[in-house]
Amino acid sequence: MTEATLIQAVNKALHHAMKVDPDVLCLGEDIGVNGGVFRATEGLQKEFGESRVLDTPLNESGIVGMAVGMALYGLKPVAEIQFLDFIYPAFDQIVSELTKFRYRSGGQFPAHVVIRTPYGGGIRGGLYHSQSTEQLFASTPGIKVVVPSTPADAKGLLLTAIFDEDPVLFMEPKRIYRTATGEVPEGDHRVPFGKARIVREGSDVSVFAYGSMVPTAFQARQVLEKTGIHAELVDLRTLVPLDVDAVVRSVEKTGRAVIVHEAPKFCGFGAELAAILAEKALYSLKAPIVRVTGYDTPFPYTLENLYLPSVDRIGRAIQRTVAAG
Amino acid sequence: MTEATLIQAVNKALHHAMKVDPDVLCLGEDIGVNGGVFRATEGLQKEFGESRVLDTPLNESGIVGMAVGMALYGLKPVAEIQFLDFIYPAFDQIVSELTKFRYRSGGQFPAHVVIRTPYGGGIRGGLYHSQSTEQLFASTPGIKVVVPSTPADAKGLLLTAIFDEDPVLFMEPKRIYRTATGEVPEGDHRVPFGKARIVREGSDVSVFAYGSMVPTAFQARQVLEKTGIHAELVDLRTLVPLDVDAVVRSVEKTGRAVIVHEAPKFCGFGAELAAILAEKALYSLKAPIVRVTGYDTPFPYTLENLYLPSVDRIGRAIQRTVAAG
Amino acid sequence: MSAAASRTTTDLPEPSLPDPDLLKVLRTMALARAVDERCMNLQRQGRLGFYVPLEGQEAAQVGCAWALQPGDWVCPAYRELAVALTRGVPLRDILNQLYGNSADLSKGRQMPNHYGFRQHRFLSASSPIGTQIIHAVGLAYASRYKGEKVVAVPFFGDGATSSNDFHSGMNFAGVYKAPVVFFCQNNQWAISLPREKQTHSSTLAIKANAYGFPGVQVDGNDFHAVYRAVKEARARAVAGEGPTLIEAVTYRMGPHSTSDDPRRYRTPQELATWKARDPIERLKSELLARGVFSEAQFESLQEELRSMVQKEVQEVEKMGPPAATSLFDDVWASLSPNLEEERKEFEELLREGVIRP
Amino acid sequence: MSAAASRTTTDLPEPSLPDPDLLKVLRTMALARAVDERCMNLQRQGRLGFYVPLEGQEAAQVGCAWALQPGDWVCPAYRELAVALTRGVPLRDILNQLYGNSADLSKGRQMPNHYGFRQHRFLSASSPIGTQIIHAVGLAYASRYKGEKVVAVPFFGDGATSSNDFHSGMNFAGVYKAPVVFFCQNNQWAISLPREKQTHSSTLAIKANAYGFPGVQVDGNDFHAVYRAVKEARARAVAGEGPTLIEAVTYRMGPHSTSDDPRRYRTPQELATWKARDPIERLKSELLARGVFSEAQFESLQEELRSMVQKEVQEVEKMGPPAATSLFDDVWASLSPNLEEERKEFEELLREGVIRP
Ligand SMILES: Cc1ncc(C[n+]2csc(CCOP(=O)(O)OP(=O)(O)O)c2C)c(N)n1
Ligand SMILES: Cc1ncc(C[n+]2csc(CCOP(=O)(O)OP(=O)(O)O)c2C)c(N)n1
Ligand SMILES: [Mg+2]
Ligand SMILES: [Mg+2]
Repeated sequence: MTEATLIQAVNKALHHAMKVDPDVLCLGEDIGVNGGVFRATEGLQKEFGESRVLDTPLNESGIVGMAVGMALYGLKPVAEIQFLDFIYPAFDQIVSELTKFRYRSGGQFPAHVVIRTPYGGGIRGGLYHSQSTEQLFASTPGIKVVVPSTPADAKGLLLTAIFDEDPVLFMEPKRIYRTATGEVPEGDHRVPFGKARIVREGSDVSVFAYGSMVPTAFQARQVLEKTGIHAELVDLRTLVPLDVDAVVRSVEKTGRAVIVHEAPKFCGFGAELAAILAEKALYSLKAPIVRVTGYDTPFPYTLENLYLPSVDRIGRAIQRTVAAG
Repeated sequence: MTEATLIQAVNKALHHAMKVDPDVLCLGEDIGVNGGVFRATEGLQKEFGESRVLDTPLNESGIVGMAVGMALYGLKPVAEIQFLDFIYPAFDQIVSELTKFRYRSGGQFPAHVVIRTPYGGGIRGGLYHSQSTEQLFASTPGIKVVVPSTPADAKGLLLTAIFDEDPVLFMEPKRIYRTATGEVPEGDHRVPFGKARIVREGSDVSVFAYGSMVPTAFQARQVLEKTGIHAELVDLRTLVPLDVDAVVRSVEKTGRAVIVHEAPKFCGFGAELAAILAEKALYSLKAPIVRVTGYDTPFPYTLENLYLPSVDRIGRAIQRTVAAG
Repeated sequence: MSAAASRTTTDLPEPSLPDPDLLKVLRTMALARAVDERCMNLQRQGRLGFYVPLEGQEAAQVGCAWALQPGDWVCPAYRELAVALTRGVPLRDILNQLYGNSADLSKGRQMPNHYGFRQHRFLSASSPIGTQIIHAVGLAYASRYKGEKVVAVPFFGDGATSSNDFHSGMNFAGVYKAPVVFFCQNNQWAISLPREKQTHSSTLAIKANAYGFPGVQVDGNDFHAVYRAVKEARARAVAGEGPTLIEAVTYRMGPHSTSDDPRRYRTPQELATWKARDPIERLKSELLARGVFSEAQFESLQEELRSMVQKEVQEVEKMGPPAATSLFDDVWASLSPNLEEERKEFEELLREGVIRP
Repeated sequence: MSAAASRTTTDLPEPSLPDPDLLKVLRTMALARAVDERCMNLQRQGRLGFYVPLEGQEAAQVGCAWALQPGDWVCPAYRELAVALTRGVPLRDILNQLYGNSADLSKGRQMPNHYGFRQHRFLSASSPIGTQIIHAVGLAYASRYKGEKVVAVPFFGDGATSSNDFHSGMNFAGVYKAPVVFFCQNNQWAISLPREKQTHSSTLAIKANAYGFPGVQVDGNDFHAVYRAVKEARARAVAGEGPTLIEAVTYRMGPHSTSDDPRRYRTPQELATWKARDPIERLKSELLARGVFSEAQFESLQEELRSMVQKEVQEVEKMGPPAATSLFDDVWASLSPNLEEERKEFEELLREGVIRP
């Protein structure tokens, strides 16, 4: 165990995977000499060489497409997309190729690629360095969607991703890259997919969050605890596969649900959570399901703090939900 | 009024718009001499010339990007994407450019483009000629998403789209291109956005559908009517803007909801409808909200009839929902 | 003296292969033609859902595939029937895919012609144009990384040169000196768009300039020319000298697919011009001229192939569709909890007769 | 005789413009430099969130923009400060955008440097690389369609030549003979990736071959060379002769942005080599050599510009942020019912103090 930040944990996972398995390669823009614009790949090229840590030309379709080719061979490529906002040139390769190769070939050609990418707001990155668009990927069958919120999970989930057999989108909450710190197990630490983490138990309301919204929702929960509201905070960890049991069980217990994410509300991931509850836990629900999310607009620059779900905004929603029924 | 098929109605709308407004241009693959692979643009190049009906090279990013440029100038381009399945190379131009130009420029540079594209299954098109991925667009602020289900709506909604000021994705249900027939008003027929159509009133359950699922759901409804179940069938017509009032009002009346779409269930558009109801009509709900959708897999070829929501499958879901509570 | 009259053996092309091999080449081309003809008919009779013919492109495809080694990777588009045959893919496997039946290696998941054969390093085709081009770069890179001396060959059309992944594939291959042979069949049309409206470049081969490696234009209806060009490009690639773009100039004699009507956009004259350059006729007359075999032998070969195809089709048509629940396989390496639930519900619907296979 | 010793007026470049104009050119370049220096400092002091410097690229940018007409469309990336200044965009408007304040024409929606000025036909920049290249083709096509004799000019870097939209933009422009001047500033780096790892082509200009129109490489630190090349390309374009690709070879003297540390990936030697080719020094010494003005005059010009920038910054820093509810504007032409509801809730949160601007 050593103390590390979330970004250091990512680096540790990559380092470990490359060390134990020569079939693990990294590719992406500025990941080599520069170590990645956030330094996630710091030191890797020096240690493992240019043939295993590839600085690529500026083309995301190329990055993912080449990774697909490597994976079809049988390698385990880890592609970095510099910001989630820049993944769209690769969208065709992801939704038409990566997620469909195994299916369309009747299982003959699995393509296991991990795509790592920083996402989310709170760093004054404006329209194109702040977006959360997990719903685009979670709604596409064939790719797992993983969002860690702690350093230990970042390492454990990334190692699980790299040694999984399916494509994985690994979304890194850049806003807490350096503020989230904690103990990280050494070596081959794995955190299984599809198991949510109950951050704190509670009896009055279930709060569902993931990634950088977990610490924010946690603060809101802690503030309310003092007022006698006991919220159960659930960190989903993996959106696909989703721990449906944990979600349903929690609401069966509390009877209320508040869903938090940075992405816009309309058709966001929170909609699926609400739909699952409206199907599987309807009779447990005492109050309307509330979503605290980014607004249904593009991401702003100057006013980003007004846009993002804040401790106060989440707190108010929890209070109201508990008061509602 | 003349009788027409849905595809003919599309053609009529394009023809009318081009005739009354020289700023309307069409561009896309095989839309000129060939009149489009489904013949939606039949005759247009002959009548309006090559400078207004452009056969483009094989690049969807180019098609949409060029249309954006034309729109920034002030023209009203109508881009055709041959199949929705081939829109992904243009995804970056849509989600990063088209939908964000007005916002990011503080209103200085609106870009009004209509993207027409056939979508959906039922034509034995397999994995890449059958998909329904409306959720990808509906979850992106800045683009309206329109799905007609009748010839009159196809014409009326397309004309509204072309003379609207915002970007529009116009999804054409190719499965019923030629089977949906009906009276189509002549001339400048417009159908407003954001107004759902109550296909049939009913008191026992609300069925929400759009596009090619409307006739299927209608059949299911009709069959059940004979058994004494009165389902209210709501054709959403436009997913963005969504007629939230109509959705909520219907469920307040019936107390039950069945949502139908071809797209996979997980994070599909149905999730948003369920979430809206779980927030705004929770206390009216007598039974869990049920979604009848494509399965959470890629679209198959041989087995497509087992994959797509059928009259029987929808009927069973309605029955069960009514029986449930 | 007319050209025809002057024809002597010395005017014949320098054969690229010994005659017994050329006979095999011709047989493969004729087999592809026989399958093509049969399938076009089956589709018209409503027995096959859809078909993409390759008529006219046999020399390009067989010429290229003949120059490859078993370890090389083929990254096809949807028109590469003759490539699959040259690779030794059993006709039965191909037909099973066309029918999407229970024996289809791809489990009936894709439209006809979108086959894939792992055993032959023949990738599973997708419809989106151009995407396989960059996969080839990844495969080539990976193979070299693992010490294999092989190449990857993306097959694509003139239309595909406009695609995004043509650009990224060519550029990445240039940068990494990846052992790739980019094989473009310029068949003059991308559905209804003629080559000259697809791009304003003088040739397609010249596009290699933009990426810093050689581009070669060859007569795609001349088996020897194609074979030699690919062989040379392959040798360069495995020697570490980098990729090559080959433009094989040929012609799509049939419609784009059975859904297409080319009379809407091209002239009978154009068709006639290219008919006169038929690649099978060309190799055949060369072999006839050299006396390697006779017209009668060729006719009986055709007969043999046609009846073989006929028999195979009969066998294949006996197969039923894939099992209903196979719908849920291969989305993931193993069934997800989510799909497990959906599958359970599906099985219930099957039992109830709500869903009928 | 050394090169330096041989320098006489006859060795000076043939001026592309009369001296009074060249003085204005130099002034614009110096102004851009002054803004650049000031903004880098403001960012270090924490007064500005982020900044993208253009130091070293002034001749390329001013040279290109000087050759354009007011009706021409500029489709910038994020580094085109000197282009905006040449177009006559008021410095105040630029600074307002950098600060994202209430006077920002873009309403504080974007990171610094991503400005847009409708009045100057200067498109609103986005971060995704290369996307503006194809917009230029649409603008050029539309302008010609409406009978305007103008061109559209996408500005982009060496890195952007790898993007999908470079490929589609170049290809579409070639096919439609669109009046576009593709202006690539090859500043040798794409963040940490050097030009030679971006693409294996010998030059970037040669990429025009792939699309059937001319590509020209010019010394991007030589104002005259750039100005002449763009002027000629513009003339060709409006005469209906089609597009041109211009590669201006220059250098990014500063970091990629204030978030970048170039010492991680490039050498001081390289920097020194290019420092010696400073485009402002170059034009200045030419004008000094011709006796058009004196070193002292240049120094007082710099003084004047710096204090002007200083004053403007002071004014701009007085402005507050945009109104909180402006968050909801401009998503749609008019507020959607959905956003109306969200805005109402937002206003309630503002009133309750849950959200604090
Ligand atoms: C991304 C994408 N856009 C459009 C299509 C529709 N489409 C199918 S084939 C084709 C033309 C392809 O032409 P070419 O690359 O020359 O290959 P050919 O069919 O001539 O062999 C088009 C436009 C597609 N399959 N994928
Ligand atoms: C699609 C996309 N991918 C990645 C990035 C991150 N990024 C920003 S600038 C840049 C390098 C651009 O290099 P170049 O085109 O040469 O322009 P320069 O910055 O040198 O002016 C990269 C990779 C981006 N903005 N957009
Ligand atoms: Mg072709
Ligand atoms: Mg650069």
